Amino acid sequence: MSMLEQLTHRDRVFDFLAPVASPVDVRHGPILYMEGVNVSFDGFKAINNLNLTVDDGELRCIIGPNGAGKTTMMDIITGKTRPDTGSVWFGSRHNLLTKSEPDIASLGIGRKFQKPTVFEALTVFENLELAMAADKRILPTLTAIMKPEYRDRINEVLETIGLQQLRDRLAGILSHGQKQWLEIGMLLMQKPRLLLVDEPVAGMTEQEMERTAELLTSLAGKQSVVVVEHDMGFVRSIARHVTVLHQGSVLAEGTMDQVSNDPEVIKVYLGEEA
Amino acid sequence: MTIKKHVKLGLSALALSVSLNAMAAEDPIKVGILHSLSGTMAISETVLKDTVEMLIEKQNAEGGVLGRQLEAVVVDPASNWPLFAEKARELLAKEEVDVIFGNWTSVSRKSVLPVVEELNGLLFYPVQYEGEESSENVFYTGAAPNQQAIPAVNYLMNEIGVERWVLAGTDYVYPRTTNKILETYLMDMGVAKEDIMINYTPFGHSDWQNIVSDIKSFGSAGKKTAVVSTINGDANVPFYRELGNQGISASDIPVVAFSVGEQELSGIDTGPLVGHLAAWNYFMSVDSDANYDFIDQWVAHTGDEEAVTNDPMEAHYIGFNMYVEAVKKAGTTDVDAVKDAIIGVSVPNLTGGYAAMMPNHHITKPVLIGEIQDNGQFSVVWETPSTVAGDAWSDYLPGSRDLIADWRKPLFCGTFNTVTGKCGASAGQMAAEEAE
Amino acid sequence: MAVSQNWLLRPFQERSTQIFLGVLFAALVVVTFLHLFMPQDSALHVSAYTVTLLGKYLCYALLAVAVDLVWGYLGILSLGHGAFFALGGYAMGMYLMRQIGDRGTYGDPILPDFMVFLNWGELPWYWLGFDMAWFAFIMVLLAPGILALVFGFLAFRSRVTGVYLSIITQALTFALMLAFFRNEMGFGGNNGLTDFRDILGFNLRTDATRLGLFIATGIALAIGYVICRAIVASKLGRVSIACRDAEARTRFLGYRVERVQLFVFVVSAMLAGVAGALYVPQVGIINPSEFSPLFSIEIVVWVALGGRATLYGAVIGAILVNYAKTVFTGVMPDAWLFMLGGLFVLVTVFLPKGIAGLLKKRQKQPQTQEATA
Amino acid sequence: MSIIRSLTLLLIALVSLWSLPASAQDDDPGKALLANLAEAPASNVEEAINAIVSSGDPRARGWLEAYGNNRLSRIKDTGQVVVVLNNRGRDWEIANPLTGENMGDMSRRELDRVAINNAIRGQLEGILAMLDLNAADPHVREASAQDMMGKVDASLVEPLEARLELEENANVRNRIEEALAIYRVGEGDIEAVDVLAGSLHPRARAALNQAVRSDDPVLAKKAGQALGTIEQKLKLNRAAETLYFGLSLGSVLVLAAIGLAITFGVMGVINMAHGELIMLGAYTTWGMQQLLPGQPGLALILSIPAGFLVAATAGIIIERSVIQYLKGRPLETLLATFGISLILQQLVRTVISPQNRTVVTPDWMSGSLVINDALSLTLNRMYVLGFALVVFAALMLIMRKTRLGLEVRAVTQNRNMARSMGIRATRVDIMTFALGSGVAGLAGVALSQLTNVGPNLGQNYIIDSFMVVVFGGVGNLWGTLIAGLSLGTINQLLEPWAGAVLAKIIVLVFIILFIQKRPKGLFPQKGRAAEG
Repeated sequence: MSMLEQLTHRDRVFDFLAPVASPVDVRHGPILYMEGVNVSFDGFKAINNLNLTVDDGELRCIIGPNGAGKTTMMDIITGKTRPDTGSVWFGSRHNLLTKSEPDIASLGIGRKFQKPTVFEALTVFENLELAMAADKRILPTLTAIMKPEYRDRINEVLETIGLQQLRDRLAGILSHGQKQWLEIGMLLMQKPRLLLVDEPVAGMTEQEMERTAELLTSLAGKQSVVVVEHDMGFVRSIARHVTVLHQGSVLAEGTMDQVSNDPEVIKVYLGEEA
Repeated sequence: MTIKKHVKLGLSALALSVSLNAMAAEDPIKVGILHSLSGTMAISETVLKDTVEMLIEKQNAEGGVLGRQLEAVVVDPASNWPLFAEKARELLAKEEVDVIFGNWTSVSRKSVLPVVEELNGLLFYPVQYEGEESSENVFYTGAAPNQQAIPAVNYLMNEIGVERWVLAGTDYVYPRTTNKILETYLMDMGVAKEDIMINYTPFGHSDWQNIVSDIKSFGSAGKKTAVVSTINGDANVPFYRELGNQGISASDIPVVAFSVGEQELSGIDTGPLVGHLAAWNYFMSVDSDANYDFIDQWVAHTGDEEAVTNDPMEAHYIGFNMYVEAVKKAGTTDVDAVKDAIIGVSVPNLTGGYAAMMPNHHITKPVLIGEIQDNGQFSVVWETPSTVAGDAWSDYLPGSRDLIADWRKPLFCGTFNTVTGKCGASAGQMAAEEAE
Repeated sequence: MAVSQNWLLRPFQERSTQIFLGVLFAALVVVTFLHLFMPQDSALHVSAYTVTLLGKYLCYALLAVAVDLVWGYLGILSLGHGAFFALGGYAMGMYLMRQIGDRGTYGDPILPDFMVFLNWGELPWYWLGFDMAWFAFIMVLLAPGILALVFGFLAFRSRVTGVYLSIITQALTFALMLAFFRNEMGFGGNNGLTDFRDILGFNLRTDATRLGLFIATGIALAIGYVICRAIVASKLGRVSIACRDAEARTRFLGYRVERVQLFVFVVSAMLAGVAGALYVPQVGIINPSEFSPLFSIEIVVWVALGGRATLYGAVIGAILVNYAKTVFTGVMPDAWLFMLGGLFVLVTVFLPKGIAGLLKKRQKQPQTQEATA
Repeated sequence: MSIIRSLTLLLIALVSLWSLPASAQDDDPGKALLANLAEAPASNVEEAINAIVSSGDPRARGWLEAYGNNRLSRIKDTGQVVVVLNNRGRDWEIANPLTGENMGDMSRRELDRVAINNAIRGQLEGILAMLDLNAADPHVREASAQDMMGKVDASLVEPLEARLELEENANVRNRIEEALAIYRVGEGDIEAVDVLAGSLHPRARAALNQAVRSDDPVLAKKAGQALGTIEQKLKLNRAAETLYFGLSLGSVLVLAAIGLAITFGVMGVINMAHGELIMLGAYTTWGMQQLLPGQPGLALILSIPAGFLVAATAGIIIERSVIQYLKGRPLETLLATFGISLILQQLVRTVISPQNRTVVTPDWMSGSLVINDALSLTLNRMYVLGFALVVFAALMLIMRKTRLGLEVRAVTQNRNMARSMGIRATRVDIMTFALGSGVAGLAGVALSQLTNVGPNLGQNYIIDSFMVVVFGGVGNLWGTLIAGLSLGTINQLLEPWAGAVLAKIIVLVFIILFIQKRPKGLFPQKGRAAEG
């Protein structure tokens, strides 16, 4: 059925006609475009007619109470969850709904999970090596060798995330904050066009938070960054543009000041706390 | 072991006058027992191990053989077929046993066969089997199809007037071959093809509802119907239960089984089965003094008043005594000498007659048909007027019709083709050539 | 440490592999020497019986290595590897059956004995070609390989993982066991294939052939070990571990997890097939009980005992358990299942990393000191 | 056994009642009659039986019954004919058939059984049935008339017709008429075909089938038509029967799997020793029957709590000694419990016996519920089906309505959270595992009525159990129920045309493919927790 729908949609390019790893085309607008997206689990509407656009090079913060659908939204973008209806486009060329997770990742969307997920049985260095942008098919991976330029690149990132000392230790022994950093480092290795960062500062100290804020803002411009965060202080320190999600759809959008004065938003947040 | 051998060498060098027998008295005769004590076959085979141990004990109490004591070497092939071959090799090559009593399933025998032939051992195989085999090194003390299946069918046909046949079996080689033989035999006797129903089930089949219901409707076609069952071991209990529950009594559709003995019945409530049949060469209920003595001995050995005996136990009893006689006759435990000596040896069986070893390494047996009783025993309702000699190669299979086995010189062949007058290159023949 | 650029040569630079290969080849040489040159009644003589027994252990060891590759490094607990082992065995068995030629009981030049007496008119199509050694040897790899490919493709594509995967691998081998038990299948039913004579023109019933097979198995184990090591030491090996520990994360890094799984699974199945093919001529029989789910579980237990995700641990586990089995079934046949069962329980509870874990713990201490220094 | 035994006892009671003039034994005509029977060569047995029947001796029935049950023996030395009361073991308890006096034990060696075979037994049954036709209870009469079907011969026609005249009960009349008609169709009577036209009794069908082959074209045609209508009815019955078979097999699968659905599905323990827990339940039934000889029914009922307790205790021991140390390592529980299963099997082999044990089916569970002549539902399976449903309902109740159920669900969903709320997770683990194991024990009690009770019992069900749980969806009891029943039904539907082996293979392949389609089974657990 859905096949048929796809074929009859005039505004879609057939998948097989689209160049496989074509660069993201942002000449005609945003880098991420979501429209009319709906998802429900067992009758519970997790995402309800969500519309969202993110511009190229933008740093966007997404906030919202628990159960607002933030993580589900990321799942949709990265291909983990398929929406019931709606469309999700990466640039103007790639329909994300037809692609698998690895495809989406190779298109240039990187994701950091809410719970830091690193490969604990591998060393810090190896974690970054696996994340590195490279030919990720089977045989090339099997015969891959560690070229000096790769090593340099990994070392560079190690320095950025401050884990040079621990490069040969197993990721499993890292502290929570260090894991967060490692995961951000893995994102950097991927050289994505769009970074999806889910609660990057949970469990970080004040200092670490500052550095994270610094890093994320420095990335913006070259890459687009979407940050989901609970910590209002942190959001305030980095945000230029904020979207508030509530019950699966956008409640408000604007600068931090605009949003925090929005009566609806106040109601939702205060109502939550009351 | 090596030290023993050195001592042996030294002794024989020193005292040439000492007779071989006296010297050998130092060493017991080693009897290998190759029966599964664990795994699925343990249920049947454990008692056979105990039987051989009992026979050895008794023989030793009577002074052993040739003045030498017998010693059991027990190994556990764990119902694992490759392990059977390995253990056989262990017995022959490492333990250097003089004879092996063992195996139950056909596949285990097939697995062991090349080893026994290669290492020139002696194997006594105590279970009824499909025939189509005769090895220089194996003695088949269980029934061949012509000692069980065919007389049973004759009984049903002539005494009960059965005209319609269900051949039900577990899907492995013994039922397949037996049913093939029976099918040919029945058709030779003028039974129409549509009056024969053949059904195979997997090992341990436990849900018989459909099949029993099929048998029931097959049996309502107006002709006297009987089931010839080659259903193996474990699957029998649920099969008989289902028969009983679906109300099929022995007077409606009798079932004659070739693999159900006292041992199997001891796991079944036989109340509803009274009158169903089994064909064997021995029943525990046989009225003979040899049998009563054997049962007394067995009860004493196991310490279990309820212990039952069965046909393969009798086969070991016969096989063991034949071996003892053959060793006495040959005056040595040397394998080739015993092989030569054993042909023609005749020992009492437990049914009041004698069993003789034929040149094809099968023995003569009476065929008994028994009805199941409510006490888990069979009562004999019919028996062959005289003993029947086991036929290694069936007359009812196309490939083997012309084959005979005769391990006496000069023929000395397990697959002699009476039409071409040549000896097929069987395994035993090859081994013999190599040995020479 | 200069890491070799060639992925296949990399293992030879690892100390563990060097030790493993050293020990293995030393064992091969010693056994061969003791078998050939020691007099029969010397205490040091290794009999043909022992050689075959050792050959069997080595087959099991290779099988265990194959299982460890998928379980240890990929996190796929296959309870159906016995199926691949048995398929390899059957491919070899079919070749050996055809080699019997007209020396069978019925003297039929083409049909194996069991077909003759069950009245098969002609050779079924899937038996064609097995009279040629090269074809049979290719099938040893292809038969399990294709099964693994099809099964793995379906399973990994639909992301069947964890316990579910384990259970359906069990269903696979169980279904195959039932199928091969059927006499209509044309694989000899319960009796399987047996009574083999020659392999590549060598008489299987001579000690020289046995020794040859033992050495061949040792070499196959060495090659299999090196292949597995090479995969594990490559970037693909690290991706496998990544799949094992965090499948979703690996996907978001752009790796096609299902293809990684499929590749490793197929390699492992082929290795299992080779192990089966070498096993059959040494034990002299192949029968559907090799498909039994219990056997497959037992393989996993060897690996667990030896130590998961080490490869050499799998070898140690396989040899140890089977040696114990040989000893106990001889020494105390009534009690050996208690020993075996008790061993499994004790190892899983008290030695979660297996024997290899014990070895490693010893090594680790100096290493960590180095690292901190 | 018990039927026969009670019959024998009854017989002895009757015998002693009737044989008042016991003093004059030597002149007792019974003695000669019995001796005649015992010594008759095979060809004269019938005559000897007839002599007994026509003697009009009130003890005749008892003698014939004893004879039919293989209980008549001759003392070798004296030639005296005796009734064997207990024929187990080497010494048999015997009694005097003339006086009913117990003569104590006698060695088997001294006794010679009076031979009987199926042919004679068939005749005896006919004679006994004939005697029963005069019984007061119409059910007995009906049963005996039914026994007569197909056994009527020329000599019985007249007495039967006479009986028919007297008979008032319609059911009994119908039966007698059918029995007579079967005989008459055999004799070529065309009218009699009409009587049989509606009958579903296999003997009636057998008679018609024979008539179809008869030389008389009219008879053959009519019989053919009658058969046609019967076949139509049979088809329907056959379908109902297959459905019943399917549900019955399904209920066995459900019973075997439901305990696993708890230990594996809810707790995540891959319990390979599950089959052995079932086995323990079955052995408990056997043990109970040994403790209460002669009362298999009571023993069976007592086995239900006992089997539960034994298996649950074993479960607790397993949980405490092994599984608690393997928290969060589900695949390793597989290995450890596999070891436990080996130990338990060998334990039973060593302690009890490697042989199967006899578990007696109580009278009220044997036989079948007769819907009509073509459709009868076997009672033991019906009880098992009902038992499975009851166990399932009880489990649902425990999981849904009790505090334990709530705690179990809480602990499985979020262990730490549950702990912090004051639930003692360790205790819940023990209880859950004990519950799952206990239910396995219950399955064993039920299975003891269907299959072998032996050391391998568990192995035969473990794989099927896992398939059912996985097919239904791990952690979902309803899923297990639906999966078990549907797999059973599919299997039985396939069996008639695919054969037993192929049907099983097809079901397995079906499960494999189904799991590809729905990787989490029929009823997957949804939501975030399930992703874990």
